[in-house]
Amino acid sequence: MSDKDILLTVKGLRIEGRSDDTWSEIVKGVDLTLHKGEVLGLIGESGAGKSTIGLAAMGFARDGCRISGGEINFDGIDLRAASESERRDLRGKRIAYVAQSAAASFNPAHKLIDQYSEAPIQHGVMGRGEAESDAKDLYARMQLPEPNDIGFRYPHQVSGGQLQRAMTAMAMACRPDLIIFDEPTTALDVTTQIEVLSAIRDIVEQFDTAAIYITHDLAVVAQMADRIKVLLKGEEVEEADTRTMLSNPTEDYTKSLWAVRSYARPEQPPVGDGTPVVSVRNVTAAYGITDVLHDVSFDIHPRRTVAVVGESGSGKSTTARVITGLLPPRRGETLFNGEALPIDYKKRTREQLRQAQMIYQMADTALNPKLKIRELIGRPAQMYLGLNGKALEDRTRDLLSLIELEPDNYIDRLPSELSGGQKQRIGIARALAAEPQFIICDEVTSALDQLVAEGILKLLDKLQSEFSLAYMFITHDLATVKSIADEVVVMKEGVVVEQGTKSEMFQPPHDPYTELLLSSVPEMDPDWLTTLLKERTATAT
Amino acid sequence: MGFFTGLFWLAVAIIAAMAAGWVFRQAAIAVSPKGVAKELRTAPLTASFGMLMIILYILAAFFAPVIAPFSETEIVGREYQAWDNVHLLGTDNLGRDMMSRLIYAARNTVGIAFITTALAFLLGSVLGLLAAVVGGWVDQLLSRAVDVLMAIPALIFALLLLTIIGTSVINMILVIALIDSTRVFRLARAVAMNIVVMDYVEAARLRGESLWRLITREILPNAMAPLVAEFGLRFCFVFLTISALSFLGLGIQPPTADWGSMVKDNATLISFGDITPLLPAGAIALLTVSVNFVVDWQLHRASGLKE
Amino acid sequence: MSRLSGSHGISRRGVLQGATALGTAALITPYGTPLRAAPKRGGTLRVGMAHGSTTDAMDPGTWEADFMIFQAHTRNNYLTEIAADGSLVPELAESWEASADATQWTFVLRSKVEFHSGHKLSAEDVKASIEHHLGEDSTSAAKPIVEGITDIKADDLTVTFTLSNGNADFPFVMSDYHLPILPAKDGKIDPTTQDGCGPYKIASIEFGVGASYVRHDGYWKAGLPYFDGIEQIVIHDDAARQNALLSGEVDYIDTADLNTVSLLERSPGIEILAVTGTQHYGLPMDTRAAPFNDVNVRQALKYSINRQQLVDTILNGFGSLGNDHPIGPGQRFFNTELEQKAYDPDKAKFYLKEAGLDKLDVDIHLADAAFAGAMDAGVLFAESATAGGININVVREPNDGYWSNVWMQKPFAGTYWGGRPTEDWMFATAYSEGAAWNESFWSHERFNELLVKARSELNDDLRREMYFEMQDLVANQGGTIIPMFAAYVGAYSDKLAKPDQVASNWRNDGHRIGERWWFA
Amino acid sequence: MSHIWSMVFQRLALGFLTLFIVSLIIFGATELLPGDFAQEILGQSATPETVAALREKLGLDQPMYIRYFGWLSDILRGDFGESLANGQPVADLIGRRLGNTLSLALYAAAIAVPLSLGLGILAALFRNSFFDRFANASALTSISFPEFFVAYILIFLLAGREGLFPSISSFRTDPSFTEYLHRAFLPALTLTLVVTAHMMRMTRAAIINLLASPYIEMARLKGMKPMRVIVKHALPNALAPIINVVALNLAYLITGVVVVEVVFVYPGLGQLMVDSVAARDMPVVQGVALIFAAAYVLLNLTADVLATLSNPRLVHGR
Repeated sequence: MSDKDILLTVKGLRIEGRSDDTWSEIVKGVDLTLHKGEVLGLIGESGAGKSTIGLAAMGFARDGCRISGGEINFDGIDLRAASESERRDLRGKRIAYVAQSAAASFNPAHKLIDQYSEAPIQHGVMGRGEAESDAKDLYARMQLPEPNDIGFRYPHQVSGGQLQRAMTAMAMACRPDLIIFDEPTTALDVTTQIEVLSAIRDIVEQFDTAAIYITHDLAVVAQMADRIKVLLKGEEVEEADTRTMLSNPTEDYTKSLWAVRSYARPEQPPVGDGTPVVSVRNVTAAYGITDVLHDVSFDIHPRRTVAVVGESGSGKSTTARVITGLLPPRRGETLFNGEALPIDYKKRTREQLRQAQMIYQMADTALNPKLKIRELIGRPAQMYLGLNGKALEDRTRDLLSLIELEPDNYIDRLPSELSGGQKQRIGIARALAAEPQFIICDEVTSALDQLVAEGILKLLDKLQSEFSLAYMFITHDLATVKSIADEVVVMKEGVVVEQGTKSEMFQPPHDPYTELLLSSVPEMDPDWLTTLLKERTATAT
Repeated sequence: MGFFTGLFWLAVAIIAAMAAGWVFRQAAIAVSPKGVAKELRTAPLTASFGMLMIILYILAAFFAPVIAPFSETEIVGREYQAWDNVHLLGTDNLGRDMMSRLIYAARNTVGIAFITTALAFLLGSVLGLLAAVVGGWVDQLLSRAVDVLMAIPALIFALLLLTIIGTSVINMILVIALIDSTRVFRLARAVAMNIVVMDYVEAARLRGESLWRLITREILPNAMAPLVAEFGLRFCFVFLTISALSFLGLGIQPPTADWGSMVKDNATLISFGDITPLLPAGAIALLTVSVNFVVDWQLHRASGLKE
Repeated sequence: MSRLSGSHGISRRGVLQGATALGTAALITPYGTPLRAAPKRGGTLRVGMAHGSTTDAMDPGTWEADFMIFQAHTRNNYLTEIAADGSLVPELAESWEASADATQWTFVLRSKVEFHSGHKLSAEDVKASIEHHLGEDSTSAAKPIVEGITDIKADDLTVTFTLSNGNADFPFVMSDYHLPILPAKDGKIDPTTQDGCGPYKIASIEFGVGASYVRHDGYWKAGLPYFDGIEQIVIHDDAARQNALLSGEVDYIDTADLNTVSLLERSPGIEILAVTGTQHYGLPMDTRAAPFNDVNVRQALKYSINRQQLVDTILNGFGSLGNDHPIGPGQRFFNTELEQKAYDPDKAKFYLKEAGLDKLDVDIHLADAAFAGAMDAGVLFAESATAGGININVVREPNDGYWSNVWMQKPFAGTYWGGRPTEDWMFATAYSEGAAWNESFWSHERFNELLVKARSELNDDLRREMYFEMQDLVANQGGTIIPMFAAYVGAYSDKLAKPDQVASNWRNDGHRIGERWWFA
Repeated sequence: MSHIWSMVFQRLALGFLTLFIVSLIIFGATELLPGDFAQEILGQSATPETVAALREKLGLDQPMYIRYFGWLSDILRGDFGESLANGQPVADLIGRRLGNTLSLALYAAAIAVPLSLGLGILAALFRNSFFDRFANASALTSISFPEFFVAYILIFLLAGREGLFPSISSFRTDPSFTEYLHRAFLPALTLTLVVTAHMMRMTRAAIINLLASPYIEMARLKGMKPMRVIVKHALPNALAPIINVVALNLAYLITGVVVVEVVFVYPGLGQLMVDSVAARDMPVVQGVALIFAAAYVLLNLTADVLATLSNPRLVHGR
């Protein structure tokens, strides 16, 4: 590729963000070059500054951020020197953006096709009629169902995967030279992710559009990008073409990213007399009048981890709500150590409540933001174990040590003064404080970066052996299942489709749905998607 | 010409107010402990000015007998004397010193408004939070009852109740607090509704926490920001309600000075271009604006919006 | 608001026997007053009134406030009229005659008086109009005034009233605003009728809002009235009413805010109209209740009030000092020898000591409904009383319901009286033992004895002596502090012209501004 | 759409219940007021006989519950009864005044709503600019003055001797439309100043609240102009709270303006209510209270329906 093919050059880009009154650098001198029709993958953990860089490529800084240094040159236009209206003229027309959550990024008040047409009409590229027929054409190319009608729906009437494709179509509306994809598939289920990935890849190839593809998922970026740039805390770690990067990373940080995928714990042998700690028996439950769980049964034995796997809407969280008593089932029951629990948590004894604890997905909303760590952790110990004064203080400190946080440093902090991983550790400590036999972990790692998630998994593992805990581990991520589970329960649309030990589950033959799930997990192979799609087409015909 | 001089003085007033706000902020940052100082640094000039004014009002209210040149009720001259060296702001319709009454009124008006608002909040927010947490028929019953009370125009309802039970200060406080508490209830319930669905509340429920603890430890601290903001607004509306009641003949007992009745007593002067009645009205307005500036700032911080 | 009419300096002459000549003279130069310039006809008078409620009604038996009373005199005529100079003159009655014991009164009506509807005035109309207020089931507020009538005979243009007891003041009674002459049909009046035989016809009326009138072309008083029509507008708020006058929205306001009346006076084109008559403000104490049952306490309080300050401040000088009795200085038997009480804390202390007290704490219950400025008056009273060792706590009562819940219910409250045209009427109404409105519940043997005696006494010198003593008794033994006589203060645009003498028995030139004033 | 109808129906039923309870409360409160109609109307001239006669004539001597149920059964037949004071049908009394009250509310709303929405949108657009702060501070100042005082100042400024507008809006004959606009301008302006701040601040807050939404960022990243972002993208989603606050203020304009009526001599319902309470004229008090409560209930219902209609999620099912 020659220099005259260069579409975008970024040199020494510095971006500052404001917290309270002070500005601090969040992007610290990043260079970037993008040729026409090329796809660049930006990868890094949260806080790496990848989205910020992506937006800066449009000459855009979010509220509370400012571009403080460097050059941004798009096709001969200096974006930093350009006036706001010149930049506005580029956006949507020559540089388009595809956001992480299409459901949140489509305006709920307008129909899809109106939102599609807005940029072409406002930028004077097309008239209304032309834009509409163009939209239908692109919807068809994006393999959306009923492409002629789907545009006349409101966003809430269209599923997540379809919305993401509609958004990509919308980005294509003015046939831009560059599209910024900001984690477009992160919020999707694995099976949906494949459809969206392939649709995006096709359309970018068809129109020979250059793209910056931002993600934290290596396996995904491997399918999409020609080159990959790894970022850490606003600085470049390394950059190479995709295959080189995958096969031969040079930096330690990159290697550590790669390594996470390989953490796995050996399956634990069953313990005890065979009485399960928790036994879910023929549970059917409903929200309102629609049944969402159908005859669900499984057991969880002491010191074992049962992973409940499924995509969104499969009923895995609902099962947890039934066990905790938040959602009394229509039929069926939950046994605890062989005894039936009252189906409504309000009727359970304090002892019964103590024995089963829960750790939530979003540590942000699971911890009262106005309470200090001392009270957050100490409260269950005070309530259930009657500890007070010095004993409570000691116990709280012990718990903090257990979750590997320095007590003196953390005991008087508020949740807002902690990082995401630390908050999740507090959630774990709070559950431990009750000294339970059984803990429900509801997607505890899915909001975390991979390295942090790994730390949490290791901690949970350690605590399990130390306190003989039984875990019910709710997740949609098969990699997590592989790392931590002893047994697996696969759910789909409120029904258990398959269950067994981990080794059984990951060995063929599979239930067809399990097979689909397993095969949809992206692999660290640049050809994986191509191969998979070929295989699927082959089996279909 | 008049218009431009007016504009000029308006600009001067705004600049002076902002300068005062800036000086106050610098001073406050200097004397405050670190945590508070950090918060203060985020205060815009309007909010700093507001805080300065609120503090001045509180000081005036506390030290009224020390600051005021004359007594609250003493007749010290002819009625409607012009401003001079002795009576800085002239005298009122009975020949009492305007300045002294303004200062004493700060104590009465602010005091009564504060107690009333506090009571309204106690009643309204406790019931509102309860309705949100317990839900079900308790919520239905309370919400419907509040709907009914709100369907009766506030001023007329106050008039009716005060005529029945008599217009002592205590009764006035109780009646206005009752009527205001319906508005607080609605807000408290709405805010709490958003909080009760949070995971940490669910966790507390699953832990078996008592209703009282749920409300006071888990929900109330997180509902404080909007409630405090509403407190500021309600606090100001209480003055206005009192002054409207004074207008309709039911206000604070004379000779107690309060801004609302002072406006009413002197209002006819405005027809003759005398600005004396502007002073108590200005006192109400200045405090309201100040409180709202501070409330705005707090709300802005609570909303977490950066810019 | 005002209860019953009052007037000072009513001449007894012509009361016992109405003179036709006086009535006809009135046609040539109204009320015998020389005019500066000949009145002109034309223009619509716009009047802003401080009172008027949506609950007003056409029924004369319910009239109580200025809005309806003004309406009454604008639309109606009465048998007799109190002229601007305070004398009683005939109106619809051409002349009248009393029997020797004053129990039978015969009125001869004018002929050719026409109602707005074209109905011709006859004695039947008078009979029906008065009978409306009589009888067991009468709900009229005027019932107590006409109670003594036992029989009415109507014959063409002659009406004869028979009274249970002799009443020399009966022709005065017939000028009462409750007693307009309305057209009768089948021996009864329709109390909701808008017909009348006064100077103006009602074009429209909306209670609590206003009324408009047009000239009654067939009015019997030749050349009257001067205005083509009248707009009567209710403006409750003082400031709004004043603004309306200042901005030329109205030509006349019946009540001016006393606080700012001096400023109003200085405004270009605005004139103030102030007349003092029998209207007085009082603070009655329940003489049965402690501590007011001790005359020394009452005297102490009477010396603790700074009357001059009240007149200056509450009335802004528009009024005169009161001396704790209800007889105005212009009245015939006003006691000129009685010493005027003044503010004297030492005397207050002295009387307190006499009562065996060295300090006194009392509550006074007031609302501005008692009289304009009552709250302020209470505050001033409390201020001045402290010097004499008396601590007065002013309790603000709601205006609403003041007359039923506070007045004559609380031991120390406020009151006002429009006054009565005669000393006897006034004393009998509010000071005699057992009278319904004896607001201080005062019972004084000597006073009650004198009251009855004076009523039947024909010798003026003896009567004067008795009324003097009664004024002294009320002032120094009685239970009501009467600190001031208040003027009626209104204001008008200088586009209006008024006769030289303006009546003082009521506001608004005896509420007859519509037929007495004109546009200059 | 059917769920909207069922909501309307449900709310109407609740509304009727509310009206019923309001009538009970008002009746009870009026009963508790010291003094009764007969005493009040005869006032200082009352004698025991005339009071008793008047009570009997008007049926006030009957027990409270009989009078209430009598009134209630009349109301259910659509008969508001007659004023105790002057025998005029309450429906007529209220009808005339209701027209006046509604026109004034409409007049004020016609100025205030567009003004506050416009200012709110501009304040959101230029947030934290001088304009924003100035608009905010002046709006706050205008609600910080007692209503009657705002009225006096407007009269002083705009209705002097050579004033542009009349200081009293009392009109005895049916005015022409333009005459009405002229005569009622000052009360409408006073009310505008009273309600604008609230609506403006809510508009601003509701819009700014949404500005952090991903779809707003999306609109900006599509190169839309700031004004278009606010009006086309933020405003439609901010409608629900704005409609609610507008409804609340409209209810206030109908039910809460007695002070303004007094100052400008505007013959509206508030004055009628206050007068009737003072005279204990029960049928009128009840009638007006019902109208007020009904206005509040209906406006809230309308607001909820409109807010629902403004949200495609609630109008178009999945």
